[in-house]
Amino acid sequence: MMRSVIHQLLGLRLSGGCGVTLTQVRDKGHLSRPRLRNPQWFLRKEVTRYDDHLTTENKQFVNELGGVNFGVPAIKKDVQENLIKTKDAATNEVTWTPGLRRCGLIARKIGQYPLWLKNGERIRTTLLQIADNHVIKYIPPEEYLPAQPPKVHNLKKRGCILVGSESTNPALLTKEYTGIFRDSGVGPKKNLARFIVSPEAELVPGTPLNVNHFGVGDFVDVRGKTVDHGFQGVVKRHGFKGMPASHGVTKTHRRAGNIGGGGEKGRVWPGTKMPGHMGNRWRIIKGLRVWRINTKYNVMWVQGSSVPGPTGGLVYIYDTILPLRKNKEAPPFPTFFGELQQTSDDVWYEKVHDFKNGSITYENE
Amino acid sequence: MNQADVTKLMSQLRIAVRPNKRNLKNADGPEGRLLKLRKTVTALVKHERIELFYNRADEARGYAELLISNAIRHGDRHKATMELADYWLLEKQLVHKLFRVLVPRYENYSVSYTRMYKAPRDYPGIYYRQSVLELRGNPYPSLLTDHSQNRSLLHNVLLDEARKEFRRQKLPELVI
Amino acid sequence: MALRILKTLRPVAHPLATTLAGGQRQEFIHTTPACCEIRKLARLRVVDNSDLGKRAMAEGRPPRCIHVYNKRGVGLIGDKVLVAIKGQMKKGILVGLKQNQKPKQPKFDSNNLVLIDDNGSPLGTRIHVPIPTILRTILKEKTLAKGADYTKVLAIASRYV
Amino acid sequence: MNLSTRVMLNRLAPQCAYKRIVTFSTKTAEHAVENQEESKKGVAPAPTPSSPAPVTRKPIIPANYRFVYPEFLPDPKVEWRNPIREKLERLDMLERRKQIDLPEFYVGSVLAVTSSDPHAAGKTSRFVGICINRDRCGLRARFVLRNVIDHQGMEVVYELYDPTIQKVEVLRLEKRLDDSLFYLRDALPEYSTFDENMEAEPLEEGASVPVNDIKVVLRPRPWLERWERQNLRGVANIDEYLKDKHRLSAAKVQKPWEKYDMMKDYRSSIPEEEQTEIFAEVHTDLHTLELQRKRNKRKRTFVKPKQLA
Repeated sequence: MMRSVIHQLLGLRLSGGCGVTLTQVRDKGHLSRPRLRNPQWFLRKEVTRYDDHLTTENKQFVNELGGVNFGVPAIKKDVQENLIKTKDAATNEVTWTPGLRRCGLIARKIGQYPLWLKNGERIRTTLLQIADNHVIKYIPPEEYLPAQPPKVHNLKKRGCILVGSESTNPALLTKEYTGIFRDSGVGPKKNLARFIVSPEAELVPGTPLNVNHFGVGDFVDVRGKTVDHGFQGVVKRHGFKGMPASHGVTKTHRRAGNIGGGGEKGRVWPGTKMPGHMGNRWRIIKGLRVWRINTKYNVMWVQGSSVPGPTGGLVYIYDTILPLRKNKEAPPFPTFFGELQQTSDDVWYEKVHDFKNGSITYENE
Repeated sequence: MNQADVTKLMSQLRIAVRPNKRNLKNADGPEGRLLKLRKTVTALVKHERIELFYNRADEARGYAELLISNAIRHGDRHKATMELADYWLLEKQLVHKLFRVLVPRYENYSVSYTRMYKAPRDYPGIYYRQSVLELRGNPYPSLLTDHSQNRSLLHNVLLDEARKEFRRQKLPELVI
Repeated sequence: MALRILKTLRPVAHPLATTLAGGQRQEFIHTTPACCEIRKLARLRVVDNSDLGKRAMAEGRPPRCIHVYNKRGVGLIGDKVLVAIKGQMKKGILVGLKQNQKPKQPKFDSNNLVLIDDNGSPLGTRIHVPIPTILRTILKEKTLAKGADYTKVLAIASRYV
Repeated sequence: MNLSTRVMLNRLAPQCAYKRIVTFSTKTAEHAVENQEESKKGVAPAPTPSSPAPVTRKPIIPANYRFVYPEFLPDPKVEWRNPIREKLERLDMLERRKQIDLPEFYVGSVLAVTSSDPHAAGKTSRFVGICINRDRCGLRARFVLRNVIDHQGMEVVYELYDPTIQKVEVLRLEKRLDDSLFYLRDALPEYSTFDENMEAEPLEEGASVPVNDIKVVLRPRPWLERWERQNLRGVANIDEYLKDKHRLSAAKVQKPWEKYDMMKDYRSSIPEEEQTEIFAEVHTDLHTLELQRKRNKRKRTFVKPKQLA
């Protein structure tokens, strides 16, 4: 919290060169702020969903009018042809180099189930469904000046792509929100996300992104909000051992115990593990391998069951930044433009056992 | 990912079911909770419209719906259903009402058997959410203003015109 | 299911036990089932035909594990343990555990032990109880790692499951 | 009951924080698939949920499908339910079932499982035993086999859809009085001793699965679990080792009201409409597999000549 206060002070971009005197924020006022609660008789504003009493034909008419623009792929009819950047029509054909950063995807974590490797080993996989992603906008590097700049390497030389997923009925959205999608040729979307990309990986608004953006066997980073556990104690939040349940221990079994040293260290160090809100924080899991891809339902199987967030939660998938697991050969750059083949057989990584093959046997060596 | 219980077969409820139950803090524990809900279900079947706190109404609604759907599925010759009805309806004449009045009423319903509204919180009184729980097809006057005549509302009139205009434009395309 | 009930050892004052054991010596009757996890003072069952083990089991004084040679302190299948048996300290290898195992690996109703001496050669000549096949790889790996030859235990096994 | 006029008539559908799960249909969610197909045909994608393509007449599902294939029903926990993940899992299960024949078996049937084992000498290992438990669902479905070999009781957990399993044979198809037979661990060894090379007992074609109402004799205490509290039906001498204090504490723990707790049953099971939908989806494949199995079985029994005494 204190860091963000300083950031805001630094972030004040005053016109002209006049220097900004940095005022040191000393006290942690935000910790001792009184928790105000309304008196019991206070009438809270009731949130009512106004039913505007449309007749059924009118309701169908409004949905039908709006329907032209939503539903997958939510692309306005007249804008579709010239928007989708087909492979050959790409003007500046850019070859991929290892340093380039590609666009990411928005996915839903729809569940987990086990797969088996060819050597009989059982692995846990998480299913991520990429629900009709479309590029909404591309902001070149010089125009991209976010209020809170994300912690990304050499941000100055990188543009930003706005991606939207899961198109919705525009009748349910506010005018301002649907305004974002007006010039992108894409119907309004439920979720939006920004991906910092290098300028060569620019994408025209309206290009659909699907699961073939990542190849099978590649490594991805998955970012999401962890499951919200609410206010938790130290035993659950930090894995403290707590104290014994008997042998004369009075009134402290799951408490934190000692929180600091003596003498000049007789204070509470910043970062001391204490009870507090657990979960609902952004976390990123790096280097998960993609074991299998299903193009019909746009689903990818990702290694492990540690993808942050509950089932049905939203996650963002990026190419991995781990040096050893980065893409060696060229991925579909800037994204996969071919036609999504609708056959329902999946693309498996060669190490994974496809259920269509026979049982696994071992040869006597 | 444990195994679903296959011994019991129930028909789908047409209401939104909360993922886990409410404990309705009760001195005698789960048995006291069920007794409290039995009284609510009995009152609901007896009076067909009751006003009470939201949590208790929502829990009782699930049980009432299941009781009626079991009564419809199995009829009154089924031993287990009779035990259920006997347990859940404290006043025994309501068991006859359940099988003679409610079952024929809801036999070929495709919607939920009960309806629940949010009543306003009384002020200045206890601030808990109030609700009205009622059986469908009850004899009382409806709680909602009827909107059958909303065709004459302004936005409906305008939308009608817009629709006709839109159809007129679309007509040549359909014809070609 | 893994009931870790503390082992209570009560000298017998119970008429039933004396008739059961039939001996006039002091008898021990255990009021808890075999432990589901091998740690210190866990009772084990010797399954080879070494005379030391046979005599210990016959007397109703099973060997007790006093140390587990792994960093965890909980014995898994194929681990070497130090046991106190008839007043002596002997080493042994766990060949069957009551602990829940991974799929396809058998779990047993008793914690079975094969007595070995220091350089890994078993005291008995035959194991009269089936042992899991995964022991073949585990003991081979241990032999390479530790240098002492544990594969002799595999040689005296009568049956693999 | 005078309803005071204070009831403001703000018409609100039953407001619940939870999405109105009216029919949790396993048809894939509209926005994922239907539209892609429709977009391919270039039709304006106005997904009218009410009139999907005319569904061919639903095949009639045998009533016992939910007992024979319990793992096809997903976990009823609402937070984990997702139609697409379940559909993909079912497709994988069907693919796997096409490779090896997973027969119909229940808790209490005697099975022989041959699985490929990298540690064994002949790279495969065969285990015969009575199935004492069957749990979990989907690709995680497991069952436990128990047998006593050389006077040593042992149990092995197998995963039904593990690709290293070569063959599963049902040597004796029968049911028992209880759902799980964990008390065999505390019973006399002869109740869980089954000979390795025991012959498969053929069951005539249309007969229903026999229920073996054997009553097992338990060993004296100490037991592994408090069997007296689980009101088991397949145990003979449970009272022999019970003292009054055990009966009192068992009585104190009983929950007679749970018999009437309908919502608890509803939340732990899959409703009938969903079950018929799920089984309608997999019925055609499972039916062909069953016919195939019957053909193989008939061929097999004919080939082996019986040695006449």
